[in-house]
Amino acid sequence: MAQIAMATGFILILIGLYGALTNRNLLRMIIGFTIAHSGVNLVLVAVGYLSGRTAPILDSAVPMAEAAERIIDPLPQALVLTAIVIGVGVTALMLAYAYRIYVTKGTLDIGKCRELKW
Amino acid sequence: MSENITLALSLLLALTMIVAAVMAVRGKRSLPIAILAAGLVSLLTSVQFLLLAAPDVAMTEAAIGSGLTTFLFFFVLSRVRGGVDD
Amino acid sequence: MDFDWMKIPYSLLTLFIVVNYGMILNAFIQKIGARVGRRHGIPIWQNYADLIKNYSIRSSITHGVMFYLGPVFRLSGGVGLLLFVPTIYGSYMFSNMSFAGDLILALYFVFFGTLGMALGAAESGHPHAAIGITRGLSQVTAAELPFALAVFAVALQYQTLSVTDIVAAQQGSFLNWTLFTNPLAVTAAMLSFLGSMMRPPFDVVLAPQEIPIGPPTEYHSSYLALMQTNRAIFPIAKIVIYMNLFFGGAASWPVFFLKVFCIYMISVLVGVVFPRFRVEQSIRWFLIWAVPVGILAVVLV
Amino acid sequence: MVDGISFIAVSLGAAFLLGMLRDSWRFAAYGVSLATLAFLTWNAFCWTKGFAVDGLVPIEIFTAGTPPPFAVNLRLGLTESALLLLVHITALLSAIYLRDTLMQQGRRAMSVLLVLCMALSGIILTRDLFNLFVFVELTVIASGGLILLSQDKRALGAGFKYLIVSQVMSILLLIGIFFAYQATGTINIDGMAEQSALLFKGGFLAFFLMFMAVVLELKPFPANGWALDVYESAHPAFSAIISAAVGAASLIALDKLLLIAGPDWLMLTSIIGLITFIAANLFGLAQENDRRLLGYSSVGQIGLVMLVLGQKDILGDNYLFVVGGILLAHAVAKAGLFWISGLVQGRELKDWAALRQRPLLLFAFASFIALLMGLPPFPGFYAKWELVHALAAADRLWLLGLMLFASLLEAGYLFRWFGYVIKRDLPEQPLACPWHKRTVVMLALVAAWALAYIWGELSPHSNLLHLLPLLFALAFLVLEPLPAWLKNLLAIGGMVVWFLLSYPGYDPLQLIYGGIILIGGSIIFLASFYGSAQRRLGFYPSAMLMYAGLSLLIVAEDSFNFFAAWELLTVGSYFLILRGKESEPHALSYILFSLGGAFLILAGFALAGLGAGQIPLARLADLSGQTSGELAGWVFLLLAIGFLTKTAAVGLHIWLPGAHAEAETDVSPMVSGILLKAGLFGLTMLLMTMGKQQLYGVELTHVMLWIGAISALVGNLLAVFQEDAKRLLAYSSIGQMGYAVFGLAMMNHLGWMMALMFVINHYIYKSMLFLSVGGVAKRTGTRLMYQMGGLITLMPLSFIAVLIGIIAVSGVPPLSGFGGRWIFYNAIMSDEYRLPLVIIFLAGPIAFLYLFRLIHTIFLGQLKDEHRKLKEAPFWIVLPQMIFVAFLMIFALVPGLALRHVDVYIGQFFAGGPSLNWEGLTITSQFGQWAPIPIMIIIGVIFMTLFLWLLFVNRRAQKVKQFNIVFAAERPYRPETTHFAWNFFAPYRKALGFLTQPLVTRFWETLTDLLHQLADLLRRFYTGNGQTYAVHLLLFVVAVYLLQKGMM
Amino acid sequence: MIRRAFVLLLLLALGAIFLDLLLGFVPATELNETARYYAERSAADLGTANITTAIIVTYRGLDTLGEVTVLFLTAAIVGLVLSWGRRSAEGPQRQLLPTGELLTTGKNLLVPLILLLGVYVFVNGHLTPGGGFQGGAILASGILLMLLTDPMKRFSHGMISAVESFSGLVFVGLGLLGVALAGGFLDNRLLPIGTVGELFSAGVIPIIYSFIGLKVGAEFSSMLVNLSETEDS
Repeated sequence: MAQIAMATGFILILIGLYGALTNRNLLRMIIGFTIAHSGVNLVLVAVGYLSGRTAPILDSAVPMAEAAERIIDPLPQALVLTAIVIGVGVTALMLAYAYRIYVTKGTLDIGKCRELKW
Repeated sequence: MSENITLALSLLLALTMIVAAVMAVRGKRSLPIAILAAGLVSLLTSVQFLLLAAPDVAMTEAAIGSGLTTFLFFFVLSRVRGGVDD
Repeated sequence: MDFDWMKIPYSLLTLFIVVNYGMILNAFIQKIGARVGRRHGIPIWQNYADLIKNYSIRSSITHGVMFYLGPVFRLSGGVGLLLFVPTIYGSYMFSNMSFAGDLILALYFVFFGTLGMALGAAESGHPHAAIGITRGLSQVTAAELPFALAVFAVALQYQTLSVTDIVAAQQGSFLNWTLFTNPLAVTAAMLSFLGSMMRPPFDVVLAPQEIPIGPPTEYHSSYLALMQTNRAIFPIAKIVIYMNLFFGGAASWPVFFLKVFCIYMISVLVGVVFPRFRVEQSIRWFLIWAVPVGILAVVLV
Repeated sequence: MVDGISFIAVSLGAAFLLGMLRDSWRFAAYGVSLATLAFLTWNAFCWTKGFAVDGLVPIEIFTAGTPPPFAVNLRLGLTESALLLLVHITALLSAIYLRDTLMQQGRRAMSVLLVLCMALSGIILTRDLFNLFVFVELTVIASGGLILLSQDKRALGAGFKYLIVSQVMSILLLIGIFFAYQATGTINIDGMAEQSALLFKGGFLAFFLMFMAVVLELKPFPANGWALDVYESAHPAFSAIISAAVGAASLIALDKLLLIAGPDWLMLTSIIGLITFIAANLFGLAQENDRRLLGYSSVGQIGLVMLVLGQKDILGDNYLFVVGGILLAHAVAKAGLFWISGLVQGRELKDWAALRQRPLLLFAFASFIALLMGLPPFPGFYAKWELVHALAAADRLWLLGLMLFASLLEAGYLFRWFGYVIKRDLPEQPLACPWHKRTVVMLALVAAWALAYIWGELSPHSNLLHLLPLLFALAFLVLEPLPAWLKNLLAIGGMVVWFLLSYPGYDPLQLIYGGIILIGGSIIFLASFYGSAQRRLGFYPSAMLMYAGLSLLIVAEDSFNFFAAWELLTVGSYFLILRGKESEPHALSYILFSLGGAFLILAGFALAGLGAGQIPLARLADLSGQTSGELAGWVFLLLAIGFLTKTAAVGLHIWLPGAHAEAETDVSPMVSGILLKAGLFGLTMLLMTMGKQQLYGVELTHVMLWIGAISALVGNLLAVFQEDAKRLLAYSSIGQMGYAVFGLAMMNHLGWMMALMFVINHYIYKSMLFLSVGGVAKRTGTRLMYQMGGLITLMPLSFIAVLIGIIAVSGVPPLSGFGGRWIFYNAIMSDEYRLPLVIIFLAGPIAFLYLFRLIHTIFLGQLKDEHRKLKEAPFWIVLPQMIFVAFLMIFALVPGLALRHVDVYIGQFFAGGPSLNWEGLTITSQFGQWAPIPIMIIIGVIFMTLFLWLLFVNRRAQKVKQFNIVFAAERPYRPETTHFAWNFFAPYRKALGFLTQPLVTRFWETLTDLLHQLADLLRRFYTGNGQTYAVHLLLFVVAVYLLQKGMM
Repeated sequence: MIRRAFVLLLLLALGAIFLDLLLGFVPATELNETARYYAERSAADLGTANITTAIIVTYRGLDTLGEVTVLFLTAAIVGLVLSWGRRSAEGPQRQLLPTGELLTTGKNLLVPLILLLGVYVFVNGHLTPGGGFQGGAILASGILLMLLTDPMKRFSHGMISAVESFSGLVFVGLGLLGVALAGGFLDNRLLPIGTVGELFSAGVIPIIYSFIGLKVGAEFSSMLVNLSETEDS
């Protein structure tokens, strides 16, 4: 189960990176990165998964005393949550950049942003 | 849910996600479709999170990763119509 | 330090003998050259006549201080060279001023006159003078090298730089002469000797046959006279060094005359036979023929 | 001093507070931002002071009231606080610098800046991996925002490229962190370090990914194209922050990771750093854009620090000292340079010539360059010293060599740039110089010098800024506004006083060198009174720096002080040489050769240190006894080549002619007559301590003999064919130094005497000749000899100086040059190597040629029409020449005055060998004798007699113009046509010209061309495409992966 | 094409690294020490039922602070970037299609509900899945809906910004209060932790999480609003 999710995650990362590195359109590149991010998050959550356990929320089903035996590792989840938000932040920033580039250059082609080189 | 069903579901999800992801990154499709496909990947990821017993993450991914992000994309897309040269 | 004032008259005596000998020898040699060329040649006293004429000539002009000093340098060089080397071995009277220095002093003092001459000639403002100087200096750098090597070889051989000691080491039999104990060094030195005597085939510097050319171009009257005096002294002074280093020195004046004459004749004979080299040719010649011999001499000592 | 959490909470709070302000209250917002940054700067300063001075122990900051590893914890110690200080001070100054931009962009831009500070503080403080990730991402985003502040539209593309690669990095980092957590059960850095065995059992890859991500943040080659684009296009104040603060923070992140990694990963880090350092500096060579160049330099410097981080295992207690020295030097210098670049309008390197309008800025620029290069007294110098010693002690010589090589490349472009600034035409656009920006630069300047002082204090060796001569030299910076004559007077006074103070402590050898340097130097300074109506900005500090270095060199007792003095004199002389009109390329090649030589010396000392941080120079003597194998030989070789670079031995000589010839009139004698002696002094010191050494069975002094001989030949030969008078003299110096080296290498008593004789003689006559030729050149306006001629009547005093000079140089009796030759012959008599002598013999007479040429073509022959009204050289240039003439005479008469004591002194080292007897008027050796005074008298008497005689017979001689000649029976009509001067020794060129083929020049030119072309070719690899950069990044990851797999 | 192939090749190599990771991955069967601590102690110490929330808001509050700052930063930068667009107008104004009646009505009905839901989610963050971020996102989607239905609607930037900043300040302020009054920065035990499972429990966690929610909502809204307004340039 965790392995499947993890494998999927890795494949998504690769697909996302492929998209980001081969498409010349800025928006498509950003799409590629969001997919890669989803993949990363999937991998990360899968890392913390313990087969046969439940979410780290204490309620009647999971009393405090049994928590250690019943729940999965909560830390990766907390971290992934942060990672997701950060990912969105970066995506938004990239989108803002794409928009600016479009406004100043009239194109979204990454190949046209090459005044700086060497 | 029994173990097997979860597994099967998980596999199915995985396959769908990969297909959607490929759709999103292949340059042939139009941009809105690509964005939607990416959103779909994100959404399916959040389902996967649920299966992995991570409801908090699932909610976040669904609300932020797939929802808001997709909207951000569309907002920008609508501003740069002319620049979409594919 | 107490200086023996008698050295001054003694030295002047040496000088006097050498000047006269040089004059006659020069004339004699010119005569030989002429005879070889089937000409009559100059009379033996011609040089005296020239000298007197030039000293007394009145239409002298000067181009400036250095022009004035050039011949002075030149002659000082010749006289000094002579005086810094003992002329007659074993004779206090004719040991001249050799207490002031050793072989090295003599070796480097050779350049004093050359340099002064070059300066004076250059001041004359005549382009031919300058051309002559460049030729002379170029040639001398190559010609001096085998000599320096030979000197070094000899100094190494006798483990001394003192001329007197070197001569002393060659006494006894003529087989003790460096000529026989170190033939390589002598060969190198003699090859160099040819070059430094301003005789054919190395006489392009002066080029006496052509119309005025070479360093002394602009010199005349008493300037020229000084140089002529030097021309009498300088070769002899140089030969004295060769003689002392390679040919056992001279213990008395007759031996001295003889040896100097013989050594001088070497260059004359060669000069009569060979045509003139251009400067770069002579440089190459020295480097190819003389220098290796000198190197061998140094290495094999 | 406020709690450490304030670094995060206060700036963040302020950033949020800015959001509450109205958009129009810009002054208030700006005030809040500045106040926050100032407060945090103060706080960081207090902490730093607390840790450094008051001995506080590092404090742990727990958050959430829970101990680590369960909650995030922070640690604040000396390193952290120092870096915090760096970050905040850079940000504060940049904020001041950015005043107009920030005011225009409003509170949002300011809050981005504050958040960036907070993020960097977080990186520095945190001890938690994921927290590190969060702050790294914050940094990326904040940087991405600040890049947008640039007016430059290209910044958009650059920023986007930055975001692309940081996306890839964050993916790697996240995956790495999670797998590492999974393997060790903790996410705390210290916790993971304890568990590192567990981590590496299964989690090699996890660590690898984290490691790569952090390394990539440090812009390693080749995955750094984006960084260069950012540096080039971002606002300079922001580039200053990236380069200084972000770089520093990323380095500490790497340091934290290395804590986990253990020793296996250290070398990898070093290799990555090294490759980056080399590549960046190589590419810098081909760069003409200033900010991009600064970018390359930043990348390179960070690479260097990475290299040092990887050497943690061998640096021991010095780790922080070395890392800190290099890092802080880089940070201050780079921030300063970026700030200056905001003042300069043009974007090409040569546009920086505008800095000349503001001497203070120019000084700042020079200081920053020196700071970057690690020249003394700046911290990089101390740090590199320790680093090199540690590397040598650990036998990591390849690392050492490559690092020094790359430093040399760096010197190549930095000093080329400096040359542009000093020498190129002022650009049309003036400096844009509002006071607040200038103040910021000045504060960086102050920081630079403060660091220099602090590092000097921290250094286990002496603090160079406590050295009186150096301080005296620096004092001239302050005295710059004074008129030149006063400064000149002070300089002379200072040198004389210093000599009087220190000569009782000198041994005879030092006395000779000290006399030449200090007294000789003051005499040359007399010439500087000429033209002292102007202020001659920069002349006195440079000259005094050189003299300070020289005078410290001769008294140095340990390797550290020796090397420091060596660098000081090199730098000082470089500035001096650069002052010449056309000297830009020559000064560059001078400094490059010198630094190359200096690096060899450094390496040599390091090898000789055997693990000790410095050694007394005398200890070099024990080296061959202490070590086995070839070590002593290598030390000897390195040091000798280093010193031979300074004496311009053949092969390493090509810098000299230009440098000496193009220098100013009074500078040429300094750099020729005095500076060259530094190399000889070094060789003397080396030979005196180490004696003869062998390497693979080759006797090294024997090799040196050959080098000396060939230098003598080549120098003289090349001098013959020069048309430029000063070049001729310069080449002649090469020959003269060849003689001296030859003498030293003979390794016998008389050889050394000869060398010392040359030292003295060369100083006198070369100074004299350079002055007279310089005076002539000043009057005629040219240095080409064939354009002169016949100046003897117009400039008689100069002529006399040259005449005396050439007689002395050529070694013709009776002047002192002969003494040198005489000792030389005596010396070679007892030497067993004879072949090199042949070459020396050949070289001897050649000197004649060029000397004659010098005097003839300038002073003799026909006077040119346009020179008819020339006057004698200026009084102040003639005066020292006359002093030198007197010196020469005295030295010719009584050489024993100077040489007797040193003869005895040297005798100690060659016990039993032949020596000289100085009794009476005659100097005798075992082979011969030499009586200078009688020689002088005899020659004088003969000469005067003949002269008077000639005067008598010629008393009616009529003075006529030189032009009044009979030119092959034709009357010449123009003087020019009768002055035979050009290509003077044509026949000689025909015969021996083949020996003067510029093989060496061609070799070095080919080498530099190759490097440049390589740089130009390889940098095209940075295509400017963001995706390509990301591909590079992946390539890098894969390559390192394979490399590390292979290594482990 | 070569480029694609090259990228593909590199990614395959990267994939190999990932595969290595995947194959070397051994799922844990027991909670490790850190996780066990959280499982056993968070409820007792902090009084939260949702352990993830405890970690996010308290144990790793510093991360969360950073996370919030990321959004703050992004919002600020997006504002910065887009504000230039507004200044330098380019191109003719586009005519907008009027929105339909249905959508407007739907909006009027839905927006309050959505906002309420958002508030609920973050107020209950310490008890149930979800919290400030999710709630904030839901709030923002309410705003989004308003934007979609009425593109001409003007939101007060000052208002959004003030909410955002104020929430941030409260967050930081509460954190600092923790230093002063409790065990350290962001210690939640400023207030009594109460009984696990109740709304008013877990110290300041609900308060902080609520402000996080407000802040996140404001930040997303600010981004969206900024983006939507650029159109009318």
